[in-house]
Amino acid sequence: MIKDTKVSRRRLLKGSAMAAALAGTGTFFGPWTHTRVLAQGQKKPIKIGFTCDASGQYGDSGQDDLRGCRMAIDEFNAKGGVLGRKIEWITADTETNPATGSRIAERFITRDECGFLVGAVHSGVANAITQVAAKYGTIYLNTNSSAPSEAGENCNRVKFVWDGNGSNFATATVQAAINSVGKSWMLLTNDYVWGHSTSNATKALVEAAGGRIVDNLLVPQNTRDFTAYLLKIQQAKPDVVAAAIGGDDIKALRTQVAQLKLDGKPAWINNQQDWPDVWGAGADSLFGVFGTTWYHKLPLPGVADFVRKWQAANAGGPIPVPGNVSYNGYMATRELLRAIKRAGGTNNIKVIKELEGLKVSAADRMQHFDAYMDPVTHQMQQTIYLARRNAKPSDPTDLYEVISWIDAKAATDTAAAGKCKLAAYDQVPTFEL
Amino acid sequence: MNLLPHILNGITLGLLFALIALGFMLVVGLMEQINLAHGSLFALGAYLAFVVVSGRLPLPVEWVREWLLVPLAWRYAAALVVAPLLTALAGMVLELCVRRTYGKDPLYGLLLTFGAAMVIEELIRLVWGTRDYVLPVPPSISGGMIFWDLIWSTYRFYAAAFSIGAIGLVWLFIERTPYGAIIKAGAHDSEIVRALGIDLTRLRLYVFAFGTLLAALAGIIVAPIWGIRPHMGVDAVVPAFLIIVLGGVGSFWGAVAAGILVGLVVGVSGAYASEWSLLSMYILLIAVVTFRARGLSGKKSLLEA
Amino acid sequence: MVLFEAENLQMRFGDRTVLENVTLSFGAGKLYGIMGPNGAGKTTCFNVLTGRYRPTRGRVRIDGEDITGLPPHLIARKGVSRSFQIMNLFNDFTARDNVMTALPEMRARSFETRRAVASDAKLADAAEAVLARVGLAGKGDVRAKNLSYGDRRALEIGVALAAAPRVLFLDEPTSGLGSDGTARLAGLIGTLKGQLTIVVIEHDMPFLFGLADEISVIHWGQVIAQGTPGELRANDWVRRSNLGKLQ
Amino acid sequence: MARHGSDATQLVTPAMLAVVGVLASLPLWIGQVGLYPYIGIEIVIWAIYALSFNLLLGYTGLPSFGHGAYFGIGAYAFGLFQQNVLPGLWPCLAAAAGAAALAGLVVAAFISHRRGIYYAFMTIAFGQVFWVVAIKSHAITGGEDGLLRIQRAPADFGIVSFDLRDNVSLYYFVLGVFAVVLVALWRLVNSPYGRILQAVKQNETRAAFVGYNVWLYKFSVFALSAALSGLAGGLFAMAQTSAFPDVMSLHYSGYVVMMTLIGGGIVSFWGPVIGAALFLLARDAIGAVTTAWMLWFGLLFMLVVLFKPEGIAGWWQDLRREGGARRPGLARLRMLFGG
Repeated sequence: MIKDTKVSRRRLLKGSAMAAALAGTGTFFGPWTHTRVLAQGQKKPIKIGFTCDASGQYGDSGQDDLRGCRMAIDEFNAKGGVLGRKIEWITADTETNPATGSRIAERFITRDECGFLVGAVHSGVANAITQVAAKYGTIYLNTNSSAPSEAGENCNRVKFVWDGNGSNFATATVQAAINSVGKSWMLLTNDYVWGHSTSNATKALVEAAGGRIVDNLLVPQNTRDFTAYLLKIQQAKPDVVAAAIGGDDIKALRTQVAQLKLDGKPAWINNQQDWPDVWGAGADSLFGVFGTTWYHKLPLPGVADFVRKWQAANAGGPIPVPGNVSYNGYMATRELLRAIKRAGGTNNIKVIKELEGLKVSAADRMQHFDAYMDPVTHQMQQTIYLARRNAKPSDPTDLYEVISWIDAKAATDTAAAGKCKLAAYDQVPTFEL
Repeated sequence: MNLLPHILNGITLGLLFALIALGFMLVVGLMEQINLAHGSLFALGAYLAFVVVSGRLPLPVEWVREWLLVPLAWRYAAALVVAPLLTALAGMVLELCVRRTYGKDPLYGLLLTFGAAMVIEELIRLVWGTRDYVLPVPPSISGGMIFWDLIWSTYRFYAAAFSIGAIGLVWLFIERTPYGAIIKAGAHDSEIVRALGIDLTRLRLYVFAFGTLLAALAGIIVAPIWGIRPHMGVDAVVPAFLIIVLGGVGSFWGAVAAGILVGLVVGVSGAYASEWSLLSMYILLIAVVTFRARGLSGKKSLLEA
Repeated sequence: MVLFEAENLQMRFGDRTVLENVTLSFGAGKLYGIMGPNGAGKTTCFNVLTGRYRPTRGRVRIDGEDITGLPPHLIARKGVSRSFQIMNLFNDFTARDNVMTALPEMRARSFETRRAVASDAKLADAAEAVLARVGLAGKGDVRAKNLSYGDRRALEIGVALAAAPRVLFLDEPTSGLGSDGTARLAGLIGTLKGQLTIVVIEHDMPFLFGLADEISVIHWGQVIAQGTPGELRANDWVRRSNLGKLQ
Repeated sequence: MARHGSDATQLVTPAMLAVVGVLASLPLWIGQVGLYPYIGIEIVIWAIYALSFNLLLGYTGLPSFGHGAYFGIGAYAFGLFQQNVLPGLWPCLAAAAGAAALAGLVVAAFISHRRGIYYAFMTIAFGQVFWVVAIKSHAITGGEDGLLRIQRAPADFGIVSFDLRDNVSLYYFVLGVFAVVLVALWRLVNSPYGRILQAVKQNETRAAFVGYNVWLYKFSVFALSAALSGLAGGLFAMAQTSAFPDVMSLHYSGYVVMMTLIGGGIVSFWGPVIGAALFLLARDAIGAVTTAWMLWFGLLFMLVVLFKPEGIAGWWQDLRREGGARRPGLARLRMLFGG
């Protein structure tokens, strides 16, 4: 029910006097308020809305994200749910489109009575959903959008970010590459927020380590032909090309680099490779060094078991093994459900506080180091892996060779804390569903 | 920076654009019908080619295994024939719908094919999923070659040469064969065509199918560069439409010239102001059509009314 | 008194000369005919006179005022109206709305947005008057596209007439009509004669020779003969041509 | 599209009263039919947008296929004005309409002498230019992430002020704007100006030769339509508390065309309203069941274009024509929906 003691919510209520008069009732949040009150005392299911893309630039990743999220829910439901309550979920296509994301968030919260929203790949969509979620105080897990701004200037008290971000990956790669490859760098930047913030982070790190940026080529989103850029790169002859290209664009870039056999010199650093992007393209076009948060052949306890369960749940799907996107979705959803359990209910402020204090052991994360939620930026601080194409795969899914891993502390996005301003708890509308 | 490589790149890119626009132009020029599903049929062609080359055929397992033993070059060649023909069949089905709009405001044909584009794209998504595929090509036309001290993609030159060939053949077909003459007459005076005892309905069906076939062919040629994904159709139909408007409705060489011009502008702006390169073609169009009523060399057409 | 005149008009499209040294003058209140074979340049001549094309050389004047190269709507506002050989109506409008749209009263209020057209009875009355004048009384509520061919021809003239022109150009008003229809149109144009200056392009010689005060023959883009019907009957070219034999 | 009879002369028609009345009661029952107030806000805003779009497509016959640009410009202008100049609701809405009108004037100056396919593609090209500029100007518009943190400023009427932060009060506010737009547009399309727009649609040549400056009509109506689209965009920015570049994309520009046609904007004043409601409801309902909603809506759209290009309003008019004389109930409905 709504514990309507907080300033902002009360102001909202007062403001709608006109609506109340017209509607002739005391309530004007529509059916939503009624059902919330009615829910009191019953063992009503906990409902989660998955705001996953099914079409557009990140349709592929969004659906892989969803597979991981569902797996976590199935595991809890098999054990009887959380606090004796079943977990239900609903999803709709956010179309990699912020305006659609915004509408679907409104729908999930006000019509479908979801107390929690999960899922995002595109930072624009994530922000749109965050704004709606913040208005209602609904907790939102940004599973896979890795724009540094998500845990920086666009952070929010109700939003938690689960992927490593561009700055993390850049920190992990730059120093090593300057030492082993060379100091002359060229940047290839997808011309939108994630690309820009990632490239800016890379640039700062390269310059701090004594390297030099010879050029920064901005690539419009939806570029299908990279020849002009590749010609420029060949003419400039840098030691390293650091690419912050995402989604469908990276797939096209990869194919064209492979065709030209340009994947040897210069050395390529791809900030991050999402598994669904890699799987579609085929092994021989995987090039360069890149960051990730997880790999299905990590030699750690529990990984093989997790992969088996995932495969059982997603047999016949388009991707045969879980990758980092599905992993992030799974981990986020699992930790949310655990936090609800620890909080003893779905009161959003209590769950937020639980998530802010979250610490997960390495074994539990199936990563090399312990992880924790940064209470200041709401970003999961976790192991960052560097990988490249596996020259000697053990099976057709074994595309990566993990070459190193570093602890969260060594790859922290140090700028984020200064940019992120979380609202005070009493500024967040509170409720329990 | 040496500009020459970028000009060369622009021309090869332009030839690809012209190839993409070729089928669109045929249908616009000869039937005064804007086929916004052109891009989706282009995508369908690429998907079908992928199915043929990679052996994902709905056939018994042994047959598929046999088929995959055939050298890639042969499978690729087979795809170049089979996929466009199959797509042309889909095009014929679409024409059966589109023919209801003949004689009405051309807007209706445009809108109908807009709806068809949505439907085809969603069907592709349903059948093949949202993930993308790579069309394997024979080693003889992949890889790189070196000149001007730079590595160039062999495939792009193959694609450019293929485009030139296709453009030439279509031109010969229209200008030098009786079929072409009939097609042209069908466009400009349906009375005359009827008087000659030619079945106009069937003629339009075949012209539409031919346009679709060219769309599929373009899809197969472009697929190894762009990758195969459901919305590749939108990436193709907008430039195709733009090229036709820029070249002028009803002008074969206008469209070819417009294609190359667009390629040059995109290629060269990619070198100097890369972030604006996608916009450059629109600015080119605005600059030309503001001053020239029918693009570069368009003719009077129903589509202006 | 000369109301409308064209002086040494030349019209070229690319390297083709369609009109050469065409000089015409039309006096107030008279009816003029223009004849000549297909492709002679008659319609092009109208198009130049009414502003669709700008002549490559020469001058067009109305009432002494130079209107050469003005756009059609400005020429129309000087009191020049025209009909078209291929009918040009507002097909989805009713006959009354077709005529109403052309009324000078409507033009005067054309950027007005507050008052509804339908609330203005004066506009409707004026339109009815024009309809009655061209023999379409009682057909005001029929959509133009649903009128009979002959009625559409009459409406074509009605729309041109509604603009209250000083000079009315009619481009083959009987085109496509049978003999009954042609007679009806001839009657209609006959009733208009004397009320304003009318210039008619026609192939129907009895029609033209019966009505016109003066006829110009255009051939190969030039005026090759000019005169009253009587004078032209004696003209060599008219006699040699098929047109001549028809009379 | 000629509209005769008494309705055309009225300031407020029975149909308007009925539609606004039904919409006003919507918050009372929308929950019972499985919907939520926010969808009502989007429907009304898109209805304003589609009505202003139909001024071009349905009334003047101008295929503007990049119209999302003006909707988007309105949204950005609303947010930027609020964050940088004046926070009040009225100046922000004026800025939204004004900025879109300005953009419309510039574009119209380039395209008003063009027709048909050339006109259509010029509007697409300009739409793409605005869209790309919105994405590229990160510093001003927030790029792909959009312009965030736009406030739902209170509607201040001097004596009373209404807070619009909850969805129901914002709904009533946009409904009020919708009612004003309805009255204004109904006036406009039945005025001499509106009549000449329809004449231009049917025959540009004839309109010119009876003395109308066709260019000026095409030019002015484009700017007017852009201004109203911008107003709708400003409301949308309020609803979403953000402005995003995607509404300017070709896809979204296509949506408004689909809405207008499916509803029957070609033959009826009310077509765009019907279409906007149907489109958004179908998207919401089908989208909750399957992620392939575009497939079903695309098929529906094809069927409409094939078998009833006049859209739902056209189908309704036919039904009325056949049955109206016999059944008094239908005749009464005819009075409502005019024609």
